[in-house]
Amino acid sequence: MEKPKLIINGKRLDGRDFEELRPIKIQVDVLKRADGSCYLEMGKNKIIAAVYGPREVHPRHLQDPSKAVIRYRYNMAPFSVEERKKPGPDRRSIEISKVSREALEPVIMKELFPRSGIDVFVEVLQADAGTRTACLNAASVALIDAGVMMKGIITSVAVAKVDGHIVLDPMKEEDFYGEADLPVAFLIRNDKIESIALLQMDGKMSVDEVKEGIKLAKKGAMQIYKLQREAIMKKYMEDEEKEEV
Amino acid sequence: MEKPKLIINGKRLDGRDFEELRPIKIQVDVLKRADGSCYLEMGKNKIIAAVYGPREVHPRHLQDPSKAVIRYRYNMAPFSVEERKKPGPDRRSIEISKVSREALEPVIMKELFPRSGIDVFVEVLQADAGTRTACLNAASVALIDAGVMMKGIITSVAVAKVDGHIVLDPMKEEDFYGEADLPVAFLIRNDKIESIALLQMDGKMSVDEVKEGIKLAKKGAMQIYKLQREAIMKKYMEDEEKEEV
Amino acid sequence: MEKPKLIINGKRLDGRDFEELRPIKIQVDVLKRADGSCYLEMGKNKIIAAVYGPREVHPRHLQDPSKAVIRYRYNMAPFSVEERKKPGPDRRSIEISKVSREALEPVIMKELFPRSGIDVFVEVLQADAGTRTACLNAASVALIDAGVMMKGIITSVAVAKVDGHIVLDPMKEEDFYGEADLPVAFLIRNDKIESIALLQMDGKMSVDEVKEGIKLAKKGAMQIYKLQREAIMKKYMEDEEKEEV
Amino acid sequence: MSEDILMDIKRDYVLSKIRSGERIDGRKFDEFRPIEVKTNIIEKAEGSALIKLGNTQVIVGVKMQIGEPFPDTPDMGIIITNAELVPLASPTFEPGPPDENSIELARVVDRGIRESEAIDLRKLCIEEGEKVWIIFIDIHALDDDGNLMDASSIAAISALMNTVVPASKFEVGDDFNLPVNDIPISVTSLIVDDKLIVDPSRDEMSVGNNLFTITSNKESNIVAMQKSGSYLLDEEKFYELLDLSVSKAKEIREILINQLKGGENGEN
Amino acid sequence: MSEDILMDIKRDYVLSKIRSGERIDGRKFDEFRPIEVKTNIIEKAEGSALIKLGNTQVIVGVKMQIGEPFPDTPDMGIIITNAELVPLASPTFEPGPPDENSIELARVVDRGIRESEAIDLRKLCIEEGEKVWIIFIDIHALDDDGNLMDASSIAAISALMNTVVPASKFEVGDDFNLPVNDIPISVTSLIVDDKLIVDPSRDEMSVGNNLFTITSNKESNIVAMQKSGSYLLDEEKFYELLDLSVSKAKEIREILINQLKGGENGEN
Amino acid sequence: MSEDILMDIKRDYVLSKIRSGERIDGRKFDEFRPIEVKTNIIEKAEGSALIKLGNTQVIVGVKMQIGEPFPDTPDMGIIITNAELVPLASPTFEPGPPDENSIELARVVDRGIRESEAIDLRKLCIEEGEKVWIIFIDIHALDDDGNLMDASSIAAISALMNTVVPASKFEVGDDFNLPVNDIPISVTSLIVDDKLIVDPSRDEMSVGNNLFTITSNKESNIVAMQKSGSYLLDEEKFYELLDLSVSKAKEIREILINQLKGGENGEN
Repeated sequence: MEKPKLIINGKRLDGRDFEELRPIKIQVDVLKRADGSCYLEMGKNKIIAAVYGPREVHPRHLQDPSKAVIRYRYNMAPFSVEERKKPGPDRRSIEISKVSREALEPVIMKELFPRSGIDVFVEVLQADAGTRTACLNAASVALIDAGVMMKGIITSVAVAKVDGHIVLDPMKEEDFYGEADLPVAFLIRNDKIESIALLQMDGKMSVDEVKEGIKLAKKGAMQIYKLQREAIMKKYMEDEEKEEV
Repeated sequence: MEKPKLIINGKRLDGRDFEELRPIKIQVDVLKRADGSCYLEMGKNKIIAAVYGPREVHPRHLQDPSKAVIRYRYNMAPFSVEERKKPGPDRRSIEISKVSREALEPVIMKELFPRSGIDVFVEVLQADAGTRTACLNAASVALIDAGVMMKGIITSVAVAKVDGHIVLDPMKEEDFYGEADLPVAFLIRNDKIESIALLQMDGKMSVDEVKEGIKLAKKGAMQIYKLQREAIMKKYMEDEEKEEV
Repeated sequence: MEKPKLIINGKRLDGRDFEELRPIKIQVDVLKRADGSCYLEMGKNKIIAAVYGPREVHPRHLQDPSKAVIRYRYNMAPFSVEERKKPGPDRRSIEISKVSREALEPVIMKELFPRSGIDVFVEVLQADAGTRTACLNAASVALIDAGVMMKGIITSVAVAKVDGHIVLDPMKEEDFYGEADLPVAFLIRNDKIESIALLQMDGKMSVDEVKEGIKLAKKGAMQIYKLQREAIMKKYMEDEEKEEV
Repeated sequence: MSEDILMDIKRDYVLSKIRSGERIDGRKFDEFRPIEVKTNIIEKAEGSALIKLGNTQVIVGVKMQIGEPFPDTPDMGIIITNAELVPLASPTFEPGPPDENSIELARVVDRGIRESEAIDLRKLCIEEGEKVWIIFIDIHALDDDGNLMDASSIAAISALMNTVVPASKFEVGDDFNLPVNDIPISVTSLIVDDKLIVDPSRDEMSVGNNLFTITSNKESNIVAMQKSGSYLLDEEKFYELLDLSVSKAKEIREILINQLKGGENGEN
Repeated sequence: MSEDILMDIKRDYVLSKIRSGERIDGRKFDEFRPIEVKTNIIEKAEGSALIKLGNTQVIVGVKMQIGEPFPDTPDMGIIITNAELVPLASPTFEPGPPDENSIELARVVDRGIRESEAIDLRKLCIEEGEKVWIIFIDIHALDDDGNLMDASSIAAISALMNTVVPASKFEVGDDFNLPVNDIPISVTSLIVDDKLIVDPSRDEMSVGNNLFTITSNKESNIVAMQKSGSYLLDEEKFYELLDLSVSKAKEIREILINQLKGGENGEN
Repeated sequence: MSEDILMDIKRDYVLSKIRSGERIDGRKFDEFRPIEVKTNIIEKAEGSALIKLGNTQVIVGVKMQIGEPFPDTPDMGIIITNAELVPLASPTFEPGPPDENSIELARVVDRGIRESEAIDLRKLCIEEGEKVWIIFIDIHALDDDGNLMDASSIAAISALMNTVVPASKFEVGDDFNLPVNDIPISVTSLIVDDKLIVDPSRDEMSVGNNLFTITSNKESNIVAMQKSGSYLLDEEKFYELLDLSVSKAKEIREILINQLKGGENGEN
């Protein structure tokens, strides 16, 4: 497979500028059974996230007497990718679930819910690069929808190095043929990026390029953060309206 | 594979009439370790059933404080079919085990044995269509042999639509090439069919054909019921004789 | 594959006499985390054994209120054999783990540690016939290193029938092409072989050849026993020296 | 404990309503919840559908691959149906391999499609005995507010009706629409005392799991049946179920056809 | 608790009997329970046998398939032996994948057959390096009243001796009888103090699991041995076991040959 | 209970040391433990290395097999990296299939090798689209005294640098040294308050699992990064980590090259 040119006339294959996100759509409270939920599209990625809890943990020996136990399950639907994926967790999903859980754990106020469990389940209905970041964005909104107390909101986006350029939010071709992929998640509090909650990278980048990438990711995250807030506000306002009626 | 003619001169391939069962052989109390057991042949099907319990349930969190927990395990021996079957439960056995357990659960007087377990294990030693019905017949006798209190006896048989005719107790060729298969199990009490405990169907039948099938199944079930009773009585009488000696 | 001649001019393919062991190297206390450990080479076999315990057993229902529970896990590294072995236990490792555990259980003074567990983990880093005996020799030393009280020491070696001769400690070619393989483990107490702790055999041998084999194995075991003792003494003396400093 | 008490109260409420001829959500005994189907929502799948049956949501994706036929049907394509009751969809679902409930769900949906001969499997033979199309029907539960069975059946046939066989991608000819000849519709009822309640919601199922599913085809033939749940069923009640299910299936089939026609113009 | 007490009483009774030179069922120390073998009871299998050893019952089915040989034995058929200790056979067996006991059982039976060269595997080569017969020996325990090991060994060799290789079905020539050259017989003893008790029953095994199995062939060569159980064995006692096992094996082999001859005339 | 108290005391001790600018074993914050590498210790593997990083010990074996390439890279060899955290290596490791920690370990090591293009995979193509070399890198932990990640990375690249492709054994030409073009070095740091502690020991990790791994290649490009552990990281601290990791990697690469040169003369 010959590597195609990924940047043509200063534009990316899907017409985006280097610092441009893919279209994002966020809907809150899309599931009835879950305590909180969110549907999110980020380019062709289609993600649904549900939160259950705080609730009792079974069996009991898995409980933590000092705080809530967080589970995070990233799962791909068999039909979400070009070639049908065998159902069930593979090594990639297990790693993604681990680093995603570790991004949320220090943000959720676990100490408020001793002996209980908070479960975050995220299903990738369609995948097109950047699923782990899209999932975290959805999970974060679902957690707020569930009323789980958090120190802020987690917002996540990837940057990539593509034909020598640092670009925001790579789509599939850029992920596959690009020189490097750097997904990152931030804790945002009071409209300000406070710290890094997830960071992975594979590919090849200089130290300066990494630093440039982080700056670009921060820009992207702030935009996503606004959309997350809007989606939550919209639902909140709808609820208010209903109550008034 | 060309579909063969299944009805020739008003007779079935094995010479049976439409409303005729295959030869049935039932033996009670064939195993020493089990609390109750039964060996049953129905045509070429060879089935052995064992009942253990009421007995303690481990681990304890599986106990039900208000009634006995029923397990039913339908299992095919690797050598029971033309092509060797990989040992262990497959999706088909898991479904059969579920619907069979659900046929027995409302009949067993579970409330008499709180916190205990009653296990019904059925092994298909040779399979030739209708194993799930043959297994339930054997299981039912084994339960009685084990002295488990029941509201009646479960008797099961399939009917099929074959070359346009509704026939009783289909054998392998009829099951494979026929138009429809309808296994059903009845609760029989005081020599009377009281209700339906299991019913599944796949194939194609009109509503009237289904109704006709149920009537035929009832006829077949009453015959099987008599053989179940006989087998139990025979064993009971032998036990009596022994005691007299 | 043509069977090669295994005995040439009264010598074995690697130049050994019939009653000669392969070179053995034993090192005690090679791991920091384990409570006891041993590295052992026996010909090309490279074995590492670790002992953990007596320690608490989880979950609790696996505890035995009257004695320690012994686990033994024989495991081959994927790179230990010619063709890469899939990680995880196969049927062969499960059987070897069972008979090895059963060799150690009557020797470990389990009654001294009620409710606790003693775990013996043995990794085959390189395999070249006789791994189960080499592993038991290493495990035995690791148990002593861990300070687990035992009635004596377990020493193990195989004999084989090769081109009509009974030989000690067969290597790979002899194991593969030879007529029979007879691994055995002895309990040695007060410098004397007291009894048989493990014995398996496959191949073809007369009763007299088996008896001859056992006698030969005893000779081999006494030599190995001396090396086990030496290795333990060496470590003990080093510890003494350290303390004096 | 308090949860158990809540469950008891809910069950009593549902029961008393039903006994007085009503359902807690105001539906008639033989009334389905509103059905809403969106097709082709997963571009990467060869066919897909998202169904809402009241609050119950299921998505089905269809993927097509080329493989070897079964030795006893060398000239026929293969259907493989799988259901994942992912823990996202219900507080009672646990991660792990399919349990008896998801296996039963997949197998009953599969039988409806297979036995109605909805798919012309002979048209999915590429090279007899060598190469046929394999249809993977993956049922993915999203929100289990009761009656996943019928929701899954409807989603599955909807996805199949919108499936394009990607022949050009595999270089075995031109793409074509999956040949779908029938629309099997399953109707699941809850049996409460001597009442039959179609399309039970999760709250209604608090009174018990006494379910019966009957799938019929466009000619009102029965193609699949499944008693599901630990209960005994009266013979006459079963005949009632048969008639009820066939007549409801007709109605649902009409609704579905209308929805899918409407859906042809766009994603929503 | 009361069950434990019962077990203790049983164990004490068995022990006191043995110490006074008797067995609870009246057998001599070196006496097997009655053996009854029925062959060809599973028509769908290429070979089969049901054995009763006292109340212990085991069924073995043999299935033949065609497959690739192992690279290091390109001209030899393949034996695969598997044992299922299904929960039907004993209150102590649990459903699930084979545990260490069923693996040991299958492997010791397998070694007896393999190492005695009972089957002429070279005659099972169809095309060197390409196609050979695979023999699946499936041991299915039905009633475990002690000594499943010997019951399984006898059932396995009996089934093999009655196996017809279905060459015509696979279109590789005419059917032929599986070439069986030897009858390996395993003898399992229970070691109690310094006593050797052959063919222990389940009740006798309440005194402990100190078992030893020795399999010998028709020329009284040893072909497989297995110490099984957590105990220490005296060297002299082992030599006693050797002699005892070889002589008992001869006896059992005679009984088996006679039974199988008798069985040729009919199923029973 | 008393174990928990011991853990608390240890943690407090480690913390107080670090806060006063010291480490419990006397190292500087940016100091690795002594590294010792032995290669070619497993003759049956195509390449192998045992590393000691302080008391942490890891062995890596490389096996080469021939297989089919992935469809999207028909002219490239394949790397498969697997890590077994066997229970021998730590009281906290349990037998069983790989858990999230061993999967993460294997995948991060794999990424370092893969993304640095240390192995020239095109030279491992035997026949385009048909046959390529598969490299199995098996990481086997022996003693986990902290920082298995860096120990495994070093062991893996050391084993690869000493791997001979066994072409003659598979009859596809002459044996040749695996073409290794780079030496990726991972540097793992523990973040404690605002301090960065490289190569943390197990005792140091009692203060928490706040780890960050940065792998760089010989040109000091970053090839893999992984935040591991439930914590939040300051952006500035991350930039510090970048610079620290690159400069430490250079140092370790020198040490490793020297050790491997020394090792060429003999096993030890």
